[in-house]
Amino acid sequence: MSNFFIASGVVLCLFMLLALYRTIFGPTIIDRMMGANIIGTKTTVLLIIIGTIYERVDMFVDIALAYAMLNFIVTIGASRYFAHHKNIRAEGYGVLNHTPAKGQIND
Amino acid sequence: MINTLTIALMIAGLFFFLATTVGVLRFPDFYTRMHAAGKGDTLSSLLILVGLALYNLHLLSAGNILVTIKILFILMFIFLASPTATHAIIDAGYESGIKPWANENNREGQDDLAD
Amino acid sequence: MELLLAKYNYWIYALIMMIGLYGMLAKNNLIKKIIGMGIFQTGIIVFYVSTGAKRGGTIPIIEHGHGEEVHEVIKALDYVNPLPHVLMLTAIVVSVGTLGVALAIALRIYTEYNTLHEDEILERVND
Amino acid sequence: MIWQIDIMILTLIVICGLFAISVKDLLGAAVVFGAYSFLMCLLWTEMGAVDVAFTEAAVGAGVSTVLFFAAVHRSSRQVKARVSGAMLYKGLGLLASGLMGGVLFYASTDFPDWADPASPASSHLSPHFITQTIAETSVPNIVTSVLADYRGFDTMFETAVVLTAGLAVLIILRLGGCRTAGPIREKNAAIQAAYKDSIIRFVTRMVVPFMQLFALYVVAHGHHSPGGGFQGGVILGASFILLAISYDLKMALNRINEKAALLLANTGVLIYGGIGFLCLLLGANFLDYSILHRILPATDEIAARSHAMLGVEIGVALTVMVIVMIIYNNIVSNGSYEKGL
Repeated sequence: MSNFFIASGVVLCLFMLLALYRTIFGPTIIDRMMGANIIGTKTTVLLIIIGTIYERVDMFVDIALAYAMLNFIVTIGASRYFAHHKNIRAEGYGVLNHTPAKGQIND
Repeated sequence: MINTLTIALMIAGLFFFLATTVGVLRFPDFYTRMHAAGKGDTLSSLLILVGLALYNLHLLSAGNILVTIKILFILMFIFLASPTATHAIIDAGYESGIKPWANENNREGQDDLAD
Repeated sequence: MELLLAKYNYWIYALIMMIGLYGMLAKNNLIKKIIGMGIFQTGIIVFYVSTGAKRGGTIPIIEHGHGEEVHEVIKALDYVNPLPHVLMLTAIVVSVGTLGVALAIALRIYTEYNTLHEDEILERVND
Repeated sequence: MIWQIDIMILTLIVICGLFAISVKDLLGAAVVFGAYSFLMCLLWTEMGAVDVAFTEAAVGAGVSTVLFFAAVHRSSRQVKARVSGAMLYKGLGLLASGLMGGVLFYASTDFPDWADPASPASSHLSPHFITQTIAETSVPNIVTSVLADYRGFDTMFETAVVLTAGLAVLIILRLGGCRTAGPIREKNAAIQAAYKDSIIRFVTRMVVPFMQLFALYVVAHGHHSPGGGFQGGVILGASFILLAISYDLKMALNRINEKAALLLANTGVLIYGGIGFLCLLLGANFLDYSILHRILPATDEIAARSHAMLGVEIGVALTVMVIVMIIYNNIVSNGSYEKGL
């Protein structure tokens, strides 16, 4: 049974590698956020699997729960960025205008 | 018995994770990819976690039942949070003006959004 | 092959630290530099934690049922070394403090000079 | 350690690290760095360092990534190459990191083999902690007992460092004389009002109490399972950050305003130091908790150490929670406390 869990852990890591492709190469920033979210969900599951391999699941469930919570916060935070800046591309500042402090510099 | 059930549930979960990953890699635009990711991820983590929660019950004791309940808590949380996160990401994409994919005949300038 | 299995983790941590140092030195953007700093930090932390790993050791929490006494003799070889964990746990929490200060300084520079890029900042300082 | 999973995760980490510093978009780099921290947490779990993994899940993967988003939100996302001398800097960077890497690779031949049970790090002090923790402190989680008791002095100053970091952020951004600088002019307030959508708000309202309860459980149950003051405090702070993200900054500030925040932050360190001084007053060494059995009812010397550790953890949790909030609030609003993410 332990071998089965290790094998499924390795398979999950392989899937993560594939999801990492989206995180790294985009093409848009929102695809990256999606990739990170997928990696987060897979990690939550993998944490419990590792706990089962160690045969001490009771110690690992708390981490997985905290993990799921923080993953949620990160995703919400990242998506809220686009409530203020309407641009997908990195150039420009979107809807917001930043006024420089001294007023003399503008690019 | 419980072992067989666990293995079956986990293989089903891994299959849906595979489907999610293929969908995320192969679908043409952001909305379709997010569709695959949001649904597949929730379902497959649900299946795997139920499998592990069952496996945890092969020795019945108060501690193990508590752990199973905790795993079900995680499940409930994922069930709440994952669709909300999907909604937030999709909304962010929609607000920032990504056009949905259309086939070749009426495709109009969306490749230029890629950075 | 034996050498590889015994040392591969140290090499990978050295690689992570190299990535971090390169990011800190060569990147033009301040936030990229801060990300490089974070990577360097995690490289060091993983090195420390890995010195505590033991083959066949379980996590450093004594096994016991709830409300029961521990009966069997505790053997040190059964548990992973907890000391590096403690040191690195506090290091991670302090790292969020340093990250906060670094980002605050970067933001202050941005409001002052309206850029996050090193060469432009130097240019505007020298004007 | 499970070497099959270990190798996979290390590969993923190196790829993530490489791209986190080479992606040409700061928000993207922050997202990739977040994924990097997620994987780091996984690596530590797999090595058996559950408490470190818990801290990394809360701090590295959660709060740091949100702080990066906040900073990018307040500045710009652009990454420009150097106008001149880019090759020089790249060459120098490669040279320096190559040198350091070479030295480290050379030194690695002298290190003990990985996961060797007889390595010097695991053979002098730590066996005492592992074998004696139950007998001396009755705390099964060795990391907690070392953190709060055996190395309590160290942890007290770590808490003070966290407090200092929060104060430094406060001084740099809030009192830095630029409180009016860098305000954001809203071109389209209507879009923003419409965006605050009810699905996210509703789920946040459901999730936040659950989260805070869980954080309190983590603080209180840190003696028996992974967790403790640092982790619980960060999760508590993160729950307020979630409120600030999905409603707005005012909402979170109504819960704990600036004055209360500073008061709580100092109270945390004061609780820690106060317990130490109490031991001093009763005639023992600083932070020698076993003497506290004289004033704690129905405890012997061993139980007193366990109870005092809980008190210390509560102090740590208070400070860390408030400092995480202060850092986020200042960075996301550039010190003005007006508009959040």
